[in-house]
Amino acid sequence: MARTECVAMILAGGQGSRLGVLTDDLAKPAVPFGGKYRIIDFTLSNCTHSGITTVGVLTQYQPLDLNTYIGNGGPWDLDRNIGGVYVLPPYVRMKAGEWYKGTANAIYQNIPFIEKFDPEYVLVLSGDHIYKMDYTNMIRYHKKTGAAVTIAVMSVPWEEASRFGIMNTDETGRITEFQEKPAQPASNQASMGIYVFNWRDLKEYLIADEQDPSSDNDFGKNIIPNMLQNREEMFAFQFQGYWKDVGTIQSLWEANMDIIASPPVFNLHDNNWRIYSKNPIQPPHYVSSDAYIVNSCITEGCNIFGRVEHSVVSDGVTIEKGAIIKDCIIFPNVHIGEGAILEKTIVGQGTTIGKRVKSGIRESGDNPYASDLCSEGIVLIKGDITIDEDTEIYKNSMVRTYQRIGGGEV
Amino acid sequence: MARTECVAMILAGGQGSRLGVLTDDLAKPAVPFGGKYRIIDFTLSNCTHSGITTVGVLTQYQPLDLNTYIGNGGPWDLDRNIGGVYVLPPYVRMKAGEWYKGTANAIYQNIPFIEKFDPEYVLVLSGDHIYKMDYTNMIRYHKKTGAAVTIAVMSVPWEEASRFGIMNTDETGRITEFQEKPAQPASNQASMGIYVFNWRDLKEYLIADEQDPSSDNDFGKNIIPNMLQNREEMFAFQFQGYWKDVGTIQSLWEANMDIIASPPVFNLHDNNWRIYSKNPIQPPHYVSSDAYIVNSCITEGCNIFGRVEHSVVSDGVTIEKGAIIKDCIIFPNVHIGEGAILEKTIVGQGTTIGKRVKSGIRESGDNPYASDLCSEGIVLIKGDITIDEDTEIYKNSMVRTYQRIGGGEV
Amino acid sequence: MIHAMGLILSDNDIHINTLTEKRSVAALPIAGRYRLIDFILSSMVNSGITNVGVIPRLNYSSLMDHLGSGKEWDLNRKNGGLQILPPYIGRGMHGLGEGNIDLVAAVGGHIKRSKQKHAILADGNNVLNIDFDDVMDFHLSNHSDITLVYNEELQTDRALSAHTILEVDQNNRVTGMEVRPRRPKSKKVFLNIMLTERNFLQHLIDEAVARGEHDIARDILMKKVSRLNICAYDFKGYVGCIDSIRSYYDNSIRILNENVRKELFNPNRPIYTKIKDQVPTNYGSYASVHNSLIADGCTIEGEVKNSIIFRGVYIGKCARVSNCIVMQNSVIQDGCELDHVVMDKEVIVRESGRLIGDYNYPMIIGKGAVV
Amino acid sequence: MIHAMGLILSDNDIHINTLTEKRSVAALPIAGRYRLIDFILSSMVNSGITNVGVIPRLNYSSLMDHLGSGKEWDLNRKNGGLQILPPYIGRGMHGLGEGNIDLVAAVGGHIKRSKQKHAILADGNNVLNIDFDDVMDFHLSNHSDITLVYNEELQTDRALSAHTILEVDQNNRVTGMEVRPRRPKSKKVFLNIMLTERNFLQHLIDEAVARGEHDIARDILMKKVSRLNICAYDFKGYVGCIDSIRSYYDNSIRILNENVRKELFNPNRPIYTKIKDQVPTNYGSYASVHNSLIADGCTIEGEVKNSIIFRGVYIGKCARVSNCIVMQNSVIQDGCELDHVVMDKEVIVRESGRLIGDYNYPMIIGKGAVV
Repeated sequence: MARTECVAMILAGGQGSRLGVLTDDLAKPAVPFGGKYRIIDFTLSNCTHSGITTVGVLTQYQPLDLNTYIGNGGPWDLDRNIGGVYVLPPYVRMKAGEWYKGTANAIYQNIPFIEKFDPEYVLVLSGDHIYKMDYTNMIRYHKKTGAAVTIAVMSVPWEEASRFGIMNTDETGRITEFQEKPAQPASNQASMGIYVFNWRDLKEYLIADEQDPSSDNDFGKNIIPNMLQNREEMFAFQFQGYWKDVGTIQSLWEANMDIIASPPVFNLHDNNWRIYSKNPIQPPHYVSSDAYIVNSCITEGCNIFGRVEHSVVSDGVTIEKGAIIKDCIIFPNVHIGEGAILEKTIVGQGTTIGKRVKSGIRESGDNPYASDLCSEGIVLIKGDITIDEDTEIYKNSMVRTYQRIGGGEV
Repeated sequence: MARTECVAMILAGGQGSRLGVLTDDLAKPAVPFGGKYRIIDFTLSNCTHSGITTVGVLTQYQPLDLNTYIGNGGPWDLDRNIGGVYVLPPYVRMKAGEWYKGTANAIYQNIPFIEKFDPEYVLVLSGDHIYKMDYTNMIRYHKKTGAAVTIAVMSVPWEEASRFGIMNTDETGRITEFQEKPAQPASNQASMGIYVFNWRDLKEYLIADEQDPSSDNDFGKNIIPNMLQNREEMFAFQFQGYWKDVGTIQSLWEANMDIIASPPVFNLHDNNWRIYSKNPIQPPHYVSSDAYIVNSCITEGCNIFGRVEHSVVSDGVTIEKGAIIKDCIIFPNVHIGEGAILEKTIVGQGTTIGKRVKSGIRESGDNPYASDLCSEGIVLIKGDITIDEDTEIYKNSMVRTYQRIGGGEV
Repeated sequence: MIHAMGLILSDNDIHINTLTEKRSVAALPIAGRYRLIDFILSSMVNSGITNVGVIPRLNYSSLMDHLGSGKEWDLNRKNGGLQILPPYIGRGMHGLGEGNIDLVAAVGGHIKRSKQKHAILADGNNVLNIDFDDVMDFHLSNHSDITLVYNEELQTDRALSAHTILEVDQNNRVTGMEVRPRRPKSKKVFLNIMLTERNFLQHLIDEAVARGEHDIARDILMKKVSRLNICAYDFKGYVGCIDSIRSYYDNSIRILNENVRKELFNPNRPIYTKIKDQVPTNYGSYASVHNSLIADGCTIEGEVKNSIIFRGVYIGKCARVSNCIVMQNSVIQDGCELDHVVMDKEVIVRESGRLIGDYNYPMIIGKGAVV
Repeated sequence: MIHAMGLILSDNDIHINTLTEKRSVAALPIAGRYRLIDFILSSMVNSGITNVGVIPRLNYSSLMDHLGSGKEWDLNRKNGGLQILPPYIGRGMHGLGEGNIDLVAAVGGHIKRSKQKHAILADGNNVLNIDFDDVMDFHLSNHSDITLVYNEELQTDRALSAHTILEVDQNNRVTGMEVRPRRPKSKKVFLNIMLTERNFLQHLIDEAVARGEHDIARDILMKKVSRLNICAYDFKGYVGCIDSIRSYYDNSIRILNENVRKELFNPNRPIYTKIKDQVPTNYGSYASVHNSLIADGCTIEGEVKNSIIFRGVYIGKCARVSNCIVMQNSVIQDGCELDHVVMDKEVIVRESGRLIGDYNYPMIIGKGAVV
């Protein structure tokens, strides 16, 4: 059997608590995005298009959901005779189980998995980024420079640079310094959390790091600084294009809006780089004579009788007559009743919004659903609940369980 | 999506320590059997042929190996759009991980997995049994009797009955009593560890059992007795045919010999009930002009120059000129040197047997490899080691790591 | 879950203008993202059938491309699964035969090797969602030798006299059968879907071949009506029979009706089709869509009314598309006006182009045309 | 890992007795468990090619059955993967064409839609295990327009003058080329394997079609020798060319040679084939097997010598099989004597039957015969 040149390991994140109720029952990478995708579809599709067919997905929480979503890997063309895609939760070893202590520890715990494929390179990726990238270019660059590790970087606005891990490089692209969230950034080249390692080198560093009790076992905090200190050859690979970390409600909302901007900030209409997903088995969407839809994306299985403006509508959604949604993200199988008016609202999978419900329109000092996680007016409503008719939900709310709180007749 | 009528859960066993060095690096269900199979192939193939396409494999140890062996389930035709086969190790939940405390607890921990498929029935199976069985007959019987649980039983010789869980039934097949390894068995109907449960009933018993701190969380010791006590409808389903638990070295050896007996005690040449496996990608085996092969089975990729009598030879094995093997089981990719003589020896995967090695021929009071696990003259040699030329290994040995112990020139 | 094999005849002698020039009828695109064969094939799969043979006659490369390995129908199986059974073409040109008996006879080996007790033989040109479990229950409880499926409200272009009409007594037994009768004695139209035991099907075909016969309805069923217990199952659901450009157009537009859509797209019995990984459809600032079915992957900048828009279509600014069927990847550039047009795949209508057909004479634009 | 599409012509004009009456040459069973096409197809897959089109001409149902969805070659892919590209047969009988140019031209759309920079076009009738990475390196470093693969020790039945012979200068450039020359100027036999850029291949084919030409070697390559940089890659590995019953028999038996086997079945470049889930072969108490290749699923009770035994064959007690090729699922009952016999699939030789051919005239028994 031919050896596998490069294995990809996707760090599919911790509990994702900054996404609030969206990750109550769901691993972050499985959160819906862009009408018919899950967040992880982007990274998986990038792997497939880059010819990387052995992929491990490292996740702490709810591995079961992710396992059944990913299934045999077929939707991403990752149902392979050799390799394919594996969900790798931390499993019980000798006496007790261990959380993945940090990103580096997650890879460390899966050294036996990687060794099975005897790769030359390991591509370390993050499961909560939205972007399209051909990793082959980066791997080619890595081979050319002969580096121990190559780190993808992109230019960020100077004023935001202090929120990122910043790479300082010499004129050849060699990394000379790494600053994690620097107050005074020396450059605006931010690490995207995408690494190509020589597996042999990485393995050594992982083993050493594991033996250091003071380590956070994290790539950004430990592995990369240690390699820098040991003067390993480290290069930055310049990425140009759209890239977004969707770890917060705000950024998730923004990224969804980016695909319906005109012209789109992030264009998914690209036949050469399709984003694969487990497609819903639904007929085309129906748009009634009364409907009005502009600046939005709508997908299969929807029935639109109302008004949709600048919104992302997922599969199987019904929007009844007279309902208006604006700047919203509607997850799959939501039902929005007649006359409901929603603005800047994210509605979780399977939720029913009663008739004449209002959401995200007014502010209130006395908001029972107020949440620090929701700002900029965004409302987040959990999946699989019912919001009764005539309820009003104020801006900056997160509705986990709904209890009638006055405001209208049933 | 149509619901799944029946989900199969395969209890793939604990560490299998009675199989000695065979399970040092391998989960028991992944141990080779019959030349080109792994033990679990039999249960998985039974599921496929019975039309059961949603299968969970519950394993404590080495889930990774099993995971990569099972892959996308394709070899067993279990690469399904809905369902398919999943390896389910105990995973870390809130703060810490938990072993599967017992067979019942293993299913308990995976209630969310089963619920995803909303089944009517759950078929509980064991992953270390060698047999061919059409579960549809058993499920049909279960439906007909309207039982809460149906347990497959078979007649065993009376003298062995006290080694089994014995079911006593009335004339209609209703189970009236269950004795775990009774000293004075009242019948010779032994439980095969194959259960069909109504999922709703089983779930209740699992939840109740979990809350009982004194329980062993075991089907045989707890769930079944509890159900009997509550006077649930429980029926025995009579199985006729070959069935063998291969949990010990002795029984593993016997079961292998059963397939090469003449006429075979267990016939694998059955086009209507093929045993599926991940087939090796190897050419047909070559038999040289000097070779002699009788009463044996040989498979792809072998090169036979020596003498093979009454043995099972797995794929990719080379047996050099003048070597003699008799009553042996040779695992994949073993190389047996010129003039070596092996009797009743099980040779682990990838091991090299030097020239003129003798094994299993003589007894010795002073046997450095003597092992309680090996009786009846059987020798077990671990995989991926090298036995030097001219070594002699005595009967009833288990060789874990080989160190030269005199007995010939290099 | 029934234990039967399925056989789909993908190519009966129906020609639908240029739309079937290079594809079999069963491969005709319909309802925005499907091919005709998806309906009968999904019906079989949803009834638990795992062995389906598709018998093409000519021009089946688009059918092969559509069906692929059968993955989307979960029919990429080790035993059975989906198999395309091309006619045997020798170094001369035998094997295409003259009728459906010849086509079924040519796959006799496949039928013989199959293991299911029953066989369902069906044409591939009906839009319907039928539960074969019910048909099987009917077949067994009537101790039927052969069960024929009929419908009394067939949505078709052709007159009753163009079909095979059944006479059925109160015990569901077929008492008479006429192929293309001058004066139809009932409205019970045989849908060319039949269920029988597999061995018996093979026996009937063998016998007919030996007698040099060609047509199943005329040469087998009609002759056996009095000698066998042939029963008729009344399928009461929606059936659109595609047998002309008229019925293709009408049955397409009918899917805009909510009740028809609910019957065909029952979530418990989904219609599967080839997955194309299209993005959701984008609506621009001036989009205006009314009473239309829109598949994924489209960009809608203009107006669409009473139309079916397939995957990947582009409709430009100020374009007006009414009463049209626009197939996959066609491009309607800015300012075009289209009315009553059926447009095959990958057509381009250039800026401000006008194509106006009539309900009685929809305009057909062939695949890949640039207008 | 190379970035090229593969095209395999599965049906050149070679007829091998009754063995290819109902199957294309590429579907010929060989070496105990393979079909001829497995060698070139696996070679492509092992070089990282993920888009392979197989172009059949006639009788490709056994080829379709063998290749299935391409799963065994890991070619059941979303983009590209394995595709069988049947000739377009219109409602007349066009499309079969006259030569390989016509066949390749018929799949022009497929070539156009493919995305790889290069294309490898190969016949399907050679037994070999070739690393296309090396061919690509050669192609690039020679700045070749077209690279032809040749071999100087071709294992073939036919004389050199039956092949296409290349003249090659010291810079690897093809300076002359003759199709079936009376007096071959070299022993460099073109293996009908060529590599070029995909767009250029299509250009060459389009041009040839426009001129009404049919044969790639004669009408394209020979004419371009002086005008293009056509280079020749010397493949030094073993090549068995199957072009007659003689070469079929000889190249089969040659696989008993350890060196040939090692070259063909390199574990780093495995030859894939359809998986049949056969059990290991069982040897009985009186089995006696010498210098033979035995596939899985057999039961050997008798004697076998210098033979190739395919999957699922039964050899009865006291039967003696020498110098034979016995294909899948054949049954040699007790006491039979067979010498120099080539037996197609599913043959039954009844008890004590005797079939004795000669090395110079091996006896051929057709598929399914009962002797």
